[in-house]
Amino acid sequence: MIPLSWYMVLAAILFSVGIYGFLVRRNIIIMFLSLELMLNAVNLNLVAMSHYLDSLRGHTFTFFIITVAAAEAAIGLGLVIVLFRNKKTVYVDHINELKG
Amino acid sequence: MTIPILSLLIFFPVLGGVILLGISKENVKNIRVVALVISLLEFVFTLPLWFSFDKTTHHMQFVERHNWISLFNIEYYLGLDGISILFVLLSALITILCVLVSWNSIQTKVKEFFISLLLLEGAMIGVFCALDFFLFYIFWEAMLIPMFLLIGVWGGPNRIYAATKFFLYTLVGSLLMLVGIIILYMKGGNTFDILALAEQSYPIKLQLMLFWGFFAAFAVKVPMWPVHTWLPDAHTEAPAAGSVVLAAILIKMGAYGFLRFSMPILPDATSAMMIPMIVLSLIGIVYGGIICLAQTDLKRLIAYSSVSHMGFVTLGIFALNTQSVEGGILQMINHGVVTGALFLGIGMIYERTHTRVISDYGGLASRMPVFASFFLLFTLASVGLPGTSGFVGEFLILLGSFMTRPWVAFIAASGLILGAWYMLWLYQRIFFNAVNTRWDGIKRLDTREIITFLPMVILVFWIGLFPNTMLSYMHVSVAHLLEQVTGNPEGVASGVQFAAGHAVDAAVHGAQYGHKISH
Amino acid sequence: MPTYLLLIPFLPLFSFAFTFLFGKRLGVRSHWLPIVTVLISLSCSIYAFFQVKNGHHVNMDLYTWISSGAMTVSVGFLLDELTSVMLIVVTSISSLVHIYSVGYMKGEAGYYRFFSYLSLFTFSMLMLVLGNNFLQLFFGWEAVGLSSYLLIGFYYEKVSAADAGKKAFIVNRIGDFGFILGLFLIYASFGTLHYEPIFAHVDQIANQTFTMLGVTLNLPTAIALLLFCGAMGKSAQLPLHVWLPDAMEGPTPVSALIHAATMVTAGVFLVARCNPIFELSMTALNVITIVGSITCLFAATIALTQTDIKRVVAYSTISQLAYMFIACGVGAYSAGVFHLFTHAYFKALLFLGCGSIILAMHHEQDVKYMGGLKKYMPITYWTFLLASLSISGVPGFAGFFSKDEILAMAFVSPVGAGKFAWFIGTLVAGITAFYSFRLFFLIFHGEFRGTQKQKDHLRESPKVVTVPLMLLAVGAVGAGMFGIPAVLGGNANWGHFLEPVLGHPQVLPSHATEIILMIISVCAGAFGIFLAWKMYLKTPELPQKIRDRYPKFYKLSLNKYYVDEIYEASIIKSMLSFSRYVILNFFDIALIDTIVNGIPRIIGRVSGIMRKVQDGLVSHYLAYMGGGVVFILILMYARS
Amino acid sequence: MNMNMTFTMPALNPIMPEILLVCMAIILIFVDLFYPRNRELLSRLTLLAAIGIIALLFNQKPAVTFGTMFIVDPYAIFFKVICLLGLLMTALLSGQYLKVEKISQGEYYSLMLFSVVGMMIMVSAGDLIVVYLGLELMALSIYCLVGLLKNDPRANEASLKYFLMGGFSSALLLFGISLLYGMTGTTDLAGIARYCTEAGILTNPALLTGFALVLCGFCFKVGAAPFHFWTPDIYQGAPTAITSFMSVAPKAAGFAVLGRFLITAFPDSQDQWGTIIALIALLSMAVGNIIALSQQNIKRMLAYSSIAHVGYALLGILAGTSEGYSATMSYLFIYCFMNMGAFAIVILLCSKGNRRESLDDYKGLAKSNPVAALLMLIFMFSLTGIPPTAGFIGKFYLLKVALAAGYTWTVILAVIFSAISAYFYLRLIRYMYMEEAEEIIVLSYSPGLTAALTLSIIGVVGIGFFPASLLDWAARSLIGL
Amino acid sequence: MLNQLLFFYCALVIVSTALLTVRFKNPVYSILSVLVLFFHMAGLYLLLNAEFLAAIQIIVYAGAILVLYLFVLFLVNLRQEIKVERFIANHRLLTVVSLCIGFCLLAIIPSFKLGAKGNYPVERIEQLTHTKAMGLELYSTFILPFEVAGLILLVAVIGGLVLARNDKEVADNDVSDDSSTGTCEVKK
Repeated sequence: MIPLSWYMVLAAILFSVGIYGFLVRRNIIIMFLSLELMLNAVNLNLVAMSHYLDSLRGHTFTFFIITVAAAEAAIGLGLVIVLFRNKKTVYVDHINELKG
Repeated sequence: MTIPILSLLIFFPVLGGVILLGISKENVKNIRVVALVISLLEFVFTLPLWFSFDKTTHHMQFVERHNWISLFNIEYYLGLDGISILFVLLSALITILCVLVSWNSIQTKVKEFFISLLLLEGAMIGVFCALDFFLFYIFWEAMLIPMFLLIGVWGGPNRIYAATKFFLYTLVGSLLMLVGIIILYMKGGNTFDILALAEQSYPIKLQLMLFWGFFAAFAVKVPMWPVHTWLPDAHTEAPAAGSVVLAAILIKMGAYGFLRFSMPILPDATSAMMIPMIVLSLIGIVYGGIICLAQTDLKRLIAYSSVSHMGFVTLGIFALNTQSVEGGILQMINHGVVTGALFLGIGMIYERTHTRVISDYGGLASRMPVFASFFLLFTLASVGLPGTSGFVGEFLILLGSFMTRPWVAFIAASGLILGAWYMLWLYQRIFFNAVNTRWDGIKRLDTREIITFLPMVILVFWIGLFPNTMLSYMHVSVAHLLEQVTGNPEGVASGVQFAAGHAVDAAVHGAQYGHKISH
Repeated sequence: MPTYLLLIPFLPLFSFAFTFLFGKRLGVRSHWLPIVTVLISLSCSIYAFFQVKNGHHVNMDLYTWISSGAMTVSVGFLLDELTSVMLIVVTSISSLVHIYSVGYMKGEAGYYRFFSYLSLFTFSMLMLVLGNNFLQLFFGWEAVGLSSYLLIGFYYEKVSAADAGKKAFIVNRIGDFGFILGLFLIYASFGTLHYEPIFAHVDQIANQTFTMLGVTLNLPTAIALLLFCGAMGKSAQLPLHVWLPDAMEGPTPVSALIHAATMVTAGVFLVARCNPIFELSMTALNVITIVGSITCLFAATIALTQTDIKRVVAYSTISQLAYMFIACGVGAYSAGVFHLFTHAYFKALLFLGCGSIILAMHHEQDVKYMGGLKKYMPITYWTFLLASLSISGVPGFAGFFSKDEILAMAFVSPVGAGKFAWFIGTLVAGITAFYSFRLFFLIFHGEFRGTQKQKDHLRESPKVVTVPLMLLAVGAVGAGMFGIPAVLGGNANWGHFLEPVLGHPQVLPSHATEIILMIISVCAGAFGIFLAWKMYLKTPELPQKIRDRYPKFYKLSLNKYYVDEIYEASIIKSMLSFSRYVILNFFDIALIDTIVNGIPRIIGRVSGIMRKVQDGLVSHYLAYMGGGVVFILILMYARS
Repeated sequence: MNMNMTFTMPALNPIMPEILLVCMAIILIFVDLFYPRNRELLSRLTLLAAIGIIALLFNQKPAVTFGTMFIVDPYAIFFKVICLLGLLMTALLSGQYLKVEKISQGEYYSLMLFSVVGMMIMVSAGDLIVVYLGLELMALSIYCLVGLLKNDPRANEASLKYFLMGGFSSALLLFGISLLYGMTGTTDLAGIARYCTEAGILTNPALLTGFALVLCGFCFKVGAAPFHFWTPDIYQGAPTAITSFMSVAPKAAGFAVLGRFLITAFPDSQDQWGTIIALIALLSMAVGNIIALSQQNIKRMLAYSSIAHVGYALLGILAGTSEGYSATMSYLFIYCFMNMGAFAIVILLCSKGNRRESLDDYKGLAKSNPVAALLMLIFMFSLTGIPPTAGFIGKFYLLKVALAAGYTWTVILAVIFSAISAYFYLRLIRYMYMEEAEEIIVLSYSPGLTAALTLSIIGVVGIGFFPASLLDWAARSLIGL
Repeated sequence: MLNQLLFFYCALVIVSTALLTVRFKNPVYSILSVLVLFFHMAGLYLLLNAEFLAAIQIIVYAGAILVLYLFVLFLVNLRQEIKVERFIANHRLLTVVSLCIGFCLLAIIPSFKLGAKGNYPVERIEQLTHTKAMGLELYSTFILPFEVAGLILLVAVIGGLVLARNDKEVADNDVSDDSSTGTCEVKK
């Protein structure tokens, strides 16, 4: 039988990889992908836990998270398109007009 | 009290401000007249205080008390005792003179000017009347706003720096005090009632902490050395009226704060901090006196002289015996009158010459003899010539501090020499010596200006010759205060150590001698 | 309460107020009120004198001035022997000077101002002598200081005059510093400032001590010396004498009234008034005697070489005042007061004489340009001669009696410094005679050394000037009559009259010693006069020879021992630079204000740095946030 | 077995305001479709909705529905009122602003309504899932609102930055929730508290980590340091009306959730999070006040000041006492008025083609427009916390509770920081009153703007003089908890 | 045993693909590797017998969201992406930060204790089938979140519309038309 901790370790690693990508990549789309990685890590945690907790809460929560992820993707990508229209770029380090 | 006279005094000027708001800013004449009328009326309203005040009790009088913020049981709680009453009267009087002196000197934003002046008056009177610590703080801070504008909008070339310096300096102090107030509120049984707070006793560590908290606010206002540097700038840049209010009332509030809050509420800390406070005051006296010798700017010189004189005041307050404390209070009034008058005078000549540099003057005595005589009178009063108001206060303070610690008087008395030096030197450089031909055509005093001076002249002689008319208001309250602080209405025991406890048995009933002779 | 007593001070006060306020309109008529009022005061004073003589003393309070806790001081009057004498001196000389000024100040700008100030001075001086407590004494003390400040600086557009006035006030303040501390000590020991109870209990503070900052002092000595500081300031004793010569910048009548006859003697009056306290401290008495003696010699030697006539007289005043202090020091208070009395007249006479000469010379004061005025102004000549004889202690003149009494008392007194004082006194008697007659001869005899223009205008002064001279001459000659010592067949009324106040000197000289001492001092005087005659009439080139012989001494004396220069350099200059460079530039600007303005500046810097963190780069923001997360997590573990 | 349970209809009364608001939002979209020309109507309807809902809220009974997921208590109502006030004022301001900025999307108002719905759901959420969803609803709508000025690269940048950081923070939040869920087996706030105390795992590192991550998520939402980085950029870039909205409503909601999370879920571990909150608060004050000193753009300056004010508001939270929360609540209420007022002036100044967002544009305002200058003066002094303005009352209450909780040094530092803050508020006043105007600005007061200004000045001064009723209300709102 | 092997396989793939995703130069590759990752994630869900979620994972995530990404990626065609630097400047520092966070998250796992058991043991789920169980829960206990999720999607639709549509290009669209009228209204 697989202990819960394995799942949690996996989730933690996945989450930090996501953070890593989110921090270091300059392509916004890739950053979004990293964000999805993080969310997936969370989902994994939740599902695994609720499995071991004999409850469905985690599952349902995962379900909602996926929904929200979809919504976020829609809006985020919309923003990216607008950005591209304005500046012809999708690089995060090109948008530093506001600072100080 | 059938009519709430104190509320009337506080809010009538505010109302006046509102009335002024109504007048169109074009007809400046009316604005001035209305402002004058309002300030005069205000002064008239204060007169009942003077006459119907009961000198035989230390209890608060003309009390008004209503719930305000029941959640913290903050009250709208006003009242006067022998210590505060004189300041209320003085504030009302000074405001009239400020209106008069600003008559022509203020030409821009006249309406706003008089509005801020009246608001300031309301706040000042509020400070002296408030018996609820929270209420006091409200007035104390509210005062900053109009004063900040007075300096910053109508001030001299460097006004913005001065105004900001003044504001921040004071704000830092008062915020620290606020912390102290809140702590006191919680330790003192969730009340802001000053009298109730004074009833309890607090552990000495707490008292010391609070003492320094209050000190931050009051010492800055006084201003005590070394937190005095805002005063010269503020005075120098402020318009005449601003300087007058500043010198006459605002900086008194610091000392008043010590009397009203630090001493009765934190008696042990006060006694423990007596010597440090005295030392600071001494430094202030000497330092202020010496630094005046190096001043080249009229207003700066007077400002530094205020540092020195207020050093006397704080010295008197913290010497903690009857003579010194009463002297301190009287000296506050006197300094308000005299320095206020000096600033009035400076305002008047500045209006004519537009220079504050002392060396630009000279020989004015032959050009404006009347003015010269007035100014001489106030100079002498600030030097502390017997017969003028300046003497009585300083004498009592020195006597009192001598009784507390003889060496203190030795150092402080040197302030008298310095005072004579820089004031007479200043007078000589302005009014004596060869005439500076620039001022040949200088305008003499007109009636309005002479009228502006007269009340001050009267006060100078009145306080100088019949100080008892003022002192008699304080006796009971001061005795009560000292009893709260030292447990003895006479204040701390005499520090003059004779081989045999006292020099002569006459000393014990020496007082009776005085009385026997005088009746 | 006796009205006449109130009239004495308050009439001059009224005339001051009235003349000061309305004098401008009165113009040349503005001298009437002051003169009338001062004359009334004079008559009242004479009346008061006789009241006292008939034993009616007065000690009454007008009203309570200051009352705070146990401290109560009232404005009140004390009329006793000492007061009555002082009243006479003050009012009589004041009235003469008033009248004299009508002539002297004619056509001056601020004529009314002058007379109002004179009245103010008269009022203050009378308050000083009349007060029945120390605080009122102090009031008068400062008030006379004020009036002298105003009158010295009367020609305020002259920088030197304005300076002199200021100097006088400040130097006096230095004295008052001690005085007021003395008052505090008195209050601390007696619990009151009124004369009566103090002198009633004074014996109880004998060899009392009090401790300050661990130093234990003898109480009477401390009080006495502190009070004496005040006296030194007022009466221009070393080292606070510097203001008096400069005070000559004022109009001459002022010099006569304030800086010769009355105000400067206030110090002597103070010591005399407090004699019970001084009596308790041998130290104090010795100090007074020594200070007196030194000043006496010091001033006299300066007077030798001065050429400004008023300055010569001024220095002679200082040395004469020193005589009075010697008297007080050796416990012969009545002698001191006696000398005060006589000196008032002959010194006032000298000054007014100078004034009359200065009038004639059109405000030329340097003796170098005078000479041979005898034939132009006879009255001035004769009166001046009488005054000079009197000051030189020529037998029969007022100065003779008072001075010799002092010397005799000094010789026999138990005070240690007595003998020394006697020696100096006798020496100075000679010097005094010398410089007085030097002045006299230089002015009136020999050839006129001024310009032709001055010569044409030389003439005797008007009546209004000369009449007071003559009246004063009477005083200068006859004032001695009140105190002819027993040895010369007198009955020493003076001493007996003042005994209730000033007590009786412990030791009286035997007649023999007194005679001998007299002869010695007279010889000294005579020798002085002879020397003056020899040097300035007989062989006028002699002084130049001496000058060349002893240039150092000459310079020293001519430059007044450089005292002013020393003060200037050591105190004033250093104080001013201390104030500018140390206090203002270093402490106030460089230290405190740098901190005050520095804190905001530093915060501003920090802000500038911190805003760099907000560099607009999302990834960096995220990194910081991540850092924050880590930080918080670590904190959490720390607290778990 | 549990079929019958399945189809029991939960009580809808408690959630009625939210439902109505959603309906209104949808109505707005249709109105926008069918009456495209009628822009006024939209704002009117929004106002109507806001006022109506506020009225509705005031006579709502405390209740719990959807299991324990939706809680209506005075606490929630108080915060909902703040959010709706924010909505109300923004709606008032928007009329003029949209004209000037040529924002024509009809979705503007409906998105605002949706975000408010999200806030209201957050505020009364009793379950972390609902909290998360409400938060996302709010956040997504605001992302769109910020990016509404599509042709303005700055707005676009702002929205994108907000989106990225928001996504990051909610990821953290979710991970934290997952941990909490794993440790306690539930996401119900009350349940968490119950289990923690039963199992005695209050100091378990894993639990604390989860807690900390959730805390970070919320701190991001309220914009407390070190999660404040979005604030200045977004405030500056976003349309000013939205900025004003964001500076009040979402903050309030965030605080509501934070408060509920701490009170309901972790009441017993105050000594764990007290210090941390204190540090966060101090850091926020420091960052906000100090950086604001060197700002030249008013919106940016107000952004930093808002960070600082979050710091102050946190002083009430760290006490962990109900009095503390009521202090924070009343402060947020007051803050709504003074900040809205300030932004109203900013909007008032901005004109076609020239937004006048630089401080220099305020020079000599007192001469050309004394009224506007006076109002700004009062708002600035209120933000500084000078009596007799409302700002002082709020600050005083916060300091008091923090001291009562024994955080003396925190309070002293807070006081010093607020003294520093005086400097940049004063600077604006100096510009308005003591400098000479570079250009004479002619202002046009639209009725909506006038109303907003009147409302906020009444709030600032009125509460300044008569704070009693507000404070009592805030105190009463906590009796439920 | 088999489960464990399966887990290890999935875990391995997930981690490696995740790393690849964030390292790939070409975003298209990244997306594809994420696709792989999602599939294996679904596999894990199956291991945890959450078949419904597994399905959703594949349908929604892989099917919908990733495709959306791809579309956008091609919309903003970036040839130069291949050439330019992938990582923002000084990314090493940021790496450290992420490592720290990862460490923190891993460090606490040992002290993790499982919470209170719920009322859905595995066998009950199997008996109900996961889908039905989820359905029951969603429509009873989680009805409110469910509704809110709906709202979120609605907002997403509106927001996407608002953001994505280009006012200038489609002039005859009534929205843009009203926007233009809006502007002209402003003008007059």
